[in-house]
Amino acid sequence: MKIGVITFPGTLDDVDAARAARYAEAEAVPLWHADHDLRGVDAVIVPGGFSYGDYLRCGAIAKFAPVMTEVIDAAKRGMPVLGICNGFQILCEAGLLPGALLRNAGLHFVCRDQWLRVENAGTAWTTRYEPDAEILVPLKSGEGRYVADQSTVDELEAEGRVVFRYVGNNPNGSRNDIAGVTDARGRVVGLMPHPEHAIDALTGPTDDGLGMFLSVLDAVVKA
Amino acid sequence: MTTTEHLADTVEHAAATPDTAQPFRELGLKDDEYARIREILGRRPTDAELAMYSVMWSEHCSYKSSKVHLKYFGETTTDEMREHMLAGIGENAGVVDIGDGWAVTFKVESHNHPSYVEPYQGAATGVGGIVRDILAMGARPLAVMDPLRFGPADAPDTRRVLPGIVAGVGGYGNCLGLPNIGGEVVFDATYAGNPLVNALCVGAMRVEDLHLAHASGTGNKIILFGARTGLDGIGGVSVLASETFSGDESAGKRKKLPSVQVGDPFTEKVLIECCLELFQSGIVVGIQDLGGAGLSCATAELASAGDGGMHVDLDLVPLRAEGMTPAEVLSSESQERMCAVVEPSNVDAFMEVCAKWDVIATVIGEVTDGERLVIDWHGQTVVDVPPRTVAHEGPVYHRPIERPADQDALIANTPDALARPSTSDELRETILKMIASPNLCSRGWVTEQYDRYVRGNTVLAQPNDTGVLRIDEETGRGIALATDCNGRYCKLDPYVGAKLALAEAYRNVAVSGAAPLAVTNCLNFGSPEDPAVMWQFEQAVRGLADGCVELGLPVTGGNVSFYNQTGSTAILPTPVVGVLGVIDDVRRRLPSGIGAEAGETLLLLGETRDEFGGSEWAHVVHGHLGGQPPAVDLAREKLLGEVLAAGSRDGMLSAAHDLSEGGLAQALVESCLHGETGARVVLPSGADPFVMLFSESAGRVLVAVPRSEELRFTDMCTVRGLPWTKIGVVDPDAAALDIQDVASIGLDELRTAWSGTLPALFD
Amino acid sequence: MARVVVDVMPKQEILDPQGQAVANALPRLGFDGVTSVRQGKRFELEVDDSVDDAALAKIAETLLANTVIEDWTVRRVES
Amino acid sequence: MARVVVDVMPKQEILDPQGQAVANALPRLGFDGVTSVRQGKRFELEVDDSVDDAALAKIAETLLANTVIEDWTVRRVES
Ligand SMILES: Nc1ncnc2c1ncn2[C@@H]1O[C@H](COP(=O)(O)OP(=O)(O)O)[C@@H](O)[C@H]1O
Ligand SMILES: [Mg+2]
Repeated sequence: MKIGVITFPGTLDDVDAARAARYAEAEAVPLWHADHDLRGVDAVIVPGGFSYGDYLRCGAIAKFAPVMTEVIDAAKRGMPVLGICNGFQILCEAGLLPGALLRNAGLHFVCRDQWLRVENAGTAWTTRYEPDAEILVPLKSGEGRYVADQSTVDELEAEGRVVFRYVGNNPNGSRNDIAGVTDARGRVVGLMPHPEHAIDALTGPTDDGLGMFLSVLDAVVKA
Repeated sequence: MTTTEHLADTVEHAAATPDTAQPFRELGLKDDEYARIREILGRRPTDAELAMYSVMWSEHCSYKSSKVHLKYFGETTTDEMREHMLAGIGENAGVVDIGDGWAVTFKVESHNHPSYVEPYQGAATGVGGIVRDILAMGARPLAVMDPLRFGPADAPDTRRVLPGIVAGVGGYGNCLGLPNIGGEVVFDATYAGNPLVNALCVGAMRVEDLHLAHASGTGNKIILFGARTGLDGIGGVSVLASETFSGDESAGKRKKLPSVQVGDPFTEKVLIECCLELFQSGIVVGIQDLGGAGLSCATAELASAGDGGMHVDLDLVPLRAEGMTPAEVLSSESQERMCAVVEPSNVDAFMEVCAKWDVIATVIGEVTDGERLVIDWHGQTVVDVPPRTVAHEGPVYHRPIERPADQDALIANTPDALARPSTSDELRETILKMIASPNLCSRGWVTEQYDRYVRGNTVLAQPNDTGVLRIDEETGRGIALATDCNGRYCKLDPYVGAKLALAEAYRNVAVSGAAPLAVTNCLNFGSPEDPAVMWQFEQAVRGLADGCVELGLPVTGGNVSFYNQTGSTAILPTPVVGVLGVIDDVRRRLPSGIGAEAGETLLLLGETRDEFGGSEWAHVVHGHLGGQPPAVDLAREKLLGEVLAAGSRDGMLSAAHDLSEGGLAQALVESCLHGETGARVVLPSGADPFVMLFSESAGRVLVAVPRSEELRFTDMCTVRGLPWTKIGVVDPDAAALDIQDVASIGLDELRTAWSGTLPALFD
Repeated sequence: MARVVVDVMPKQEILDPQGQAVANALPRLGFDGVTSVRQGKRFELEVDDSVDDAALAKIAETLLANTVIEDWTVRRVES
Repeated sequence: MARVVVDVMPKQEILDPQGQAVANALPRLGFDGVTSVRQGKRFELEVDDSVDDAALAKIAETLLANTVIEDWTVRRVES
C-alpha cells in the first residue's frame, strides 16, 4: 500500500503526513509538485502548509501545479485523496471539493486542540471510526472558515457529505460548524484540522487521528 | 535618470579629492572613528566604503561598547565547560554536541527598534534573521521562541504594538514551518516606547555536517542567492543617496526611505530547503547569511574569516529597484538572502539546486589571492579595503561606568512595610488578583497564534515551563529550551539578577527532566553612553558568567542590544538568558500539569524565605519596586536539577513545575489548570501562609509524585540534602484548589480569572 | 505597455470579518457616520501589448479571484 | 449617503511578496506578457453626509493604511 504525499514550495506538514502513513504501516511516497507523476501510489495526501506563501489566496496557485493535474484525474477514477488544512484549501480551489476557506472570523491564526465529531464514517478516510465518534486533534490555521452558498451547504448536509464538524466551539466561524467535507463518492476528503498531528500522544494531544490513515488502507484493499 | 547620478565615488576619485566633506556624523561615526578609517585606507573612504565602515562599526555590528565586557565570558570558560561545545562565541551561533551523533545550534537575537516602528514586519524579520543564522551553520532550523517585553498592558501604545508583534512572530514562524516552543510576555512601564522583541532559533545537524562560513581557496566563486536586493533597511546610509546630504525630501531626490524591511517567509522557507540540499550535496565551501548590514557584512566577514581576499562585481547583484548606488546595494538589508562560497567546478551543480527551488542565484565575485576586499561597479573600483578592518577591527570603547546614585535608595526602600493580606478572605482575593495580573495570567491569547505542532517533534510547549523537542525519532533523544529574565530583580541588583535569570532558565529546563548543557543570551540595556547603564551591563555580564562557571555551563553565543530607552529613561536591565538541555529519551519528559494519576502527592522542593523585593506581589498590589532580589544559590539549583533528572529517569515523578514570579500560589493554580484537576493543599504548620504562597524565593519546584514512589523519592531528597515539604495531594474529584485554612477556589473561577485578562485587553 | 487594475471584492452575501473589524473600530476611534466597510484586494498589473482583454479576464477569473466567494472587475488605466 | 473607495498599495520601494508570487505564477500558468504585479487592498465604505474629505483622509491614514509601508488614495464614487 503506497500513500503519496505531495510537496509544493511552502508545504510544511509533508513530513508529518508521511510519518502518519508510516504509523499506519503504509509506504509513504514523496510526490513533487513539478512532476506529472503519481509514482504508482494507491492514495494521495495533500498536506498542510503555505504553498507559494498563500499570498494570493490559500491554495490558489498550487492548484495549477503539474502534479495536481494527475491528482484530479486520479480522483475522478476514484483514488482516495485527503486534503489537510492547506491541502483542503487546494482541493477546494481545484474544484475537487465544493466551497472555499476564508480568513477566520476572529482574524487571528488559531492553534489549539479541537474536538471534532465524525459525521460520516463511510468515506475512504473514516471507516475506522464509530459513527458520531468525537476525536481531539490539533487545529492550526488562519484561514479555516468554511463557506459555500446556501444550496451547496444544503446539498452537503442532505447527502451526508459533511464528514467532520467542530464540537463545543466553532474556532473560525465556519458555516454549520463544518470542519471537513467529502466529494459525492466519499473518496476525496478535505478537513482543516490536522489528524497527522494526532497519531501519538507523545507529540500530539491524542492518537485519535491515526484512524484516518488506517481507514484508507481498507478502502484501497476493498477497491 | 541623468548620467551624473550614476557617477560613483571611486577609489581613484577619493584619492584625488582628499578634502571632500563626508557625512560621517550623520552615519553615526565619531570624528576619531572617521580619522581611523582615513588612516587605515591612507586616503578618504569612498561613499561605498564609508557606508560599509559606518554600518559595520555601529554598536549593533561591532559590539564596540560591550566587547571589553563580553571577553569575560571567554576568560571564565574552562576546558571542562567546553567539553560539549563544537563552536562558540564568534560564530553565527553556538553549537553543542548532544550525543547520538547530533549537534545542536541555538541563538537568540534582538529586533527591538524595528518592531517599535512597524510591529508586524519588525517582529517577522526578527524571526527571519535568526533563522538564517542557524541555517548558515549547516543546521536544519527546528523551532523558535520569542521572549517579549511590552509597556503597561493597558497602555494605548501597547494595544498597537503587542498584537502586531505577536502576529508578526506567528506570521513568519508559522509560514516557515517552525514550531514555536516557548517565550515570554512581560509588561513593565519602562518598556513603553521601547518594546523588546528577542527571537531564538534552534537547529540540529549531524556532527560531521557542521559548516563554518569562510571564504578560502583562490578562484572560488562567491554566489549571492535568495531574494533580490532592494532599497529596504538602508536607514542612515540613505543620506548618501542625496547629493546635498540635506535630507530634503522635496528636492526631487530619492526620498529618505523608511528603514523598514518587509519579510517574505515563503522565500525564506524555500531558501531553507535549498540551503539544506546544497549542504547535503557537499557543493558549498561555506554559506553566510545576510542580516544587518547586508552585503557589506557578508562579504567582509567571509573574506576576513578566509585566508585570501575577495573581488566582487556589484553590477551582477540582482536588484529590485532602479538607480541604486553602490553604497545602497552594499548596505541594503533586504531579507531572505544568503551568500555562498563555491568551488568553480561545483557552480553548475549549485545553480541546478537553486533552479529546482526557484531561487535566484548569481555569481557576484570570487576569492582572490590578495589580502583585500575589492568591489567594482560599472568597471571602476568603489571599495578597496582590508576586510578585517571592516569586520573585526572596529573601534573598542571602555565606556565610563558608575553605580547609579540612587541605587542605595532603591535597595533601602524594602517591601517590608507594605501591607500584607492576613485573613483568609484577603488571601483568597490576593490569589485571584495575582493570577489575573498581566504578568501572571494565561499567555494563551499569544501562544494560540503560534503553530507548536508542525514537524511533529514537539513534546512540550506552552503552557509548560520548557519547550522540549524530539531530535532523533529512533532513539528518542531530544532537547529542552527555556528563556528567562526578571528585569526588576536585575534593576535591584544586576549581578544577582543575571544569576537569577540563569537560575530560572536552568530550573525550567531541569523540571522537564532534561540535563542543562549550554547557555545563550540577549542582553537588552539602555544607552551605553550612560555610566549607570554601563554599570548594570558590566554587573549583569559578570553575574551571568560567574553563574555559568558555578553551574559548569558554557555561554555559546549571544547578542547585545543597547539604546533601549525612551528619552533619558532606560528600560529595566534585561539580560534574557536561554538554557539548552538534553534529554536522552523524550518519553520521560515531565509536564507541568498534575493529575496523571489520582492521589499523587504534591511536594515542594527547596526552601521558602520571606523574600518580596522585586516580587510580582509588590508590583501588582503596591506598585512597589525596591529592596533586594531573592537570594540565589546555584549549588542548590544544580542539586535540584540532578534530583529532578533522577526522578524523571527512574519514573519517580509524574509532573514538575518551577516556582518563579507569583510564587507557590501561582504554581499551584497553573499545575491544577494545566492538569485539569483539583488539589488539596495543607501549608506547613507554623508557616506564614502569605509568605508560603507569594514569596519568590529561588531554587524551588513543585512536583507531583505517584503515591507508590513517594518514599523512594523523599528518601533520595533527604540523602542528597535537598529540603522537601509535603504540601498536599492531587484530588481529581474536587474540581477546586483547596488550601486548608486559606481558601477553596473552584477550577472554573480560577480559569476565568487566569485566562480572561489578555483577551479583554487585546481582542 | 499598459497599466491594468483588477479589483476583487468578497461577494455581498459572504461575511467579511476584516471589513467588519474596521467598521467596528471606527466609532471607537471617534469616526462616526461610516455605515459599512468591505475589504477586498486591488491588483496593479503592467502588461505589454500582446495581452488582450480576453487574457486579462482569464487571469482575473482563474487566478486573481475565486468566483465561489469573490467578484472581480478589470480595467485598463492610462499610465 | 456616499460610496467611498480607499485604495491602499505597498509603497514602491517596499518588497511586495504577494504581488511577486502572482507575477511568478503567471508564466507557469501560460500567461505571458505581464511584466509586474503589485497587490494591495481595496476598501469600499458607505458613509453618510456628515463625513467630509478631511475625515476620510484621516480614516485612511490612521486606520486603513499603514503609512510606514503603504500609500493610500481616497475617492468618492457615485452610487
Ligand atoms: N511570547 C511567547 N511565545 C511563545 N510562548 C510563550 C510566550 N510567552 C510565554 N510563552 C509560554 O507560555 C508559558 C507560560 O509562560 P510564563 O508564565 O512566562 O512561564 P514561566 O513563568 O514558567 O517562565 C510558557 O510555556 C512559555 O514558554
Ligand atoms: Mg518558569
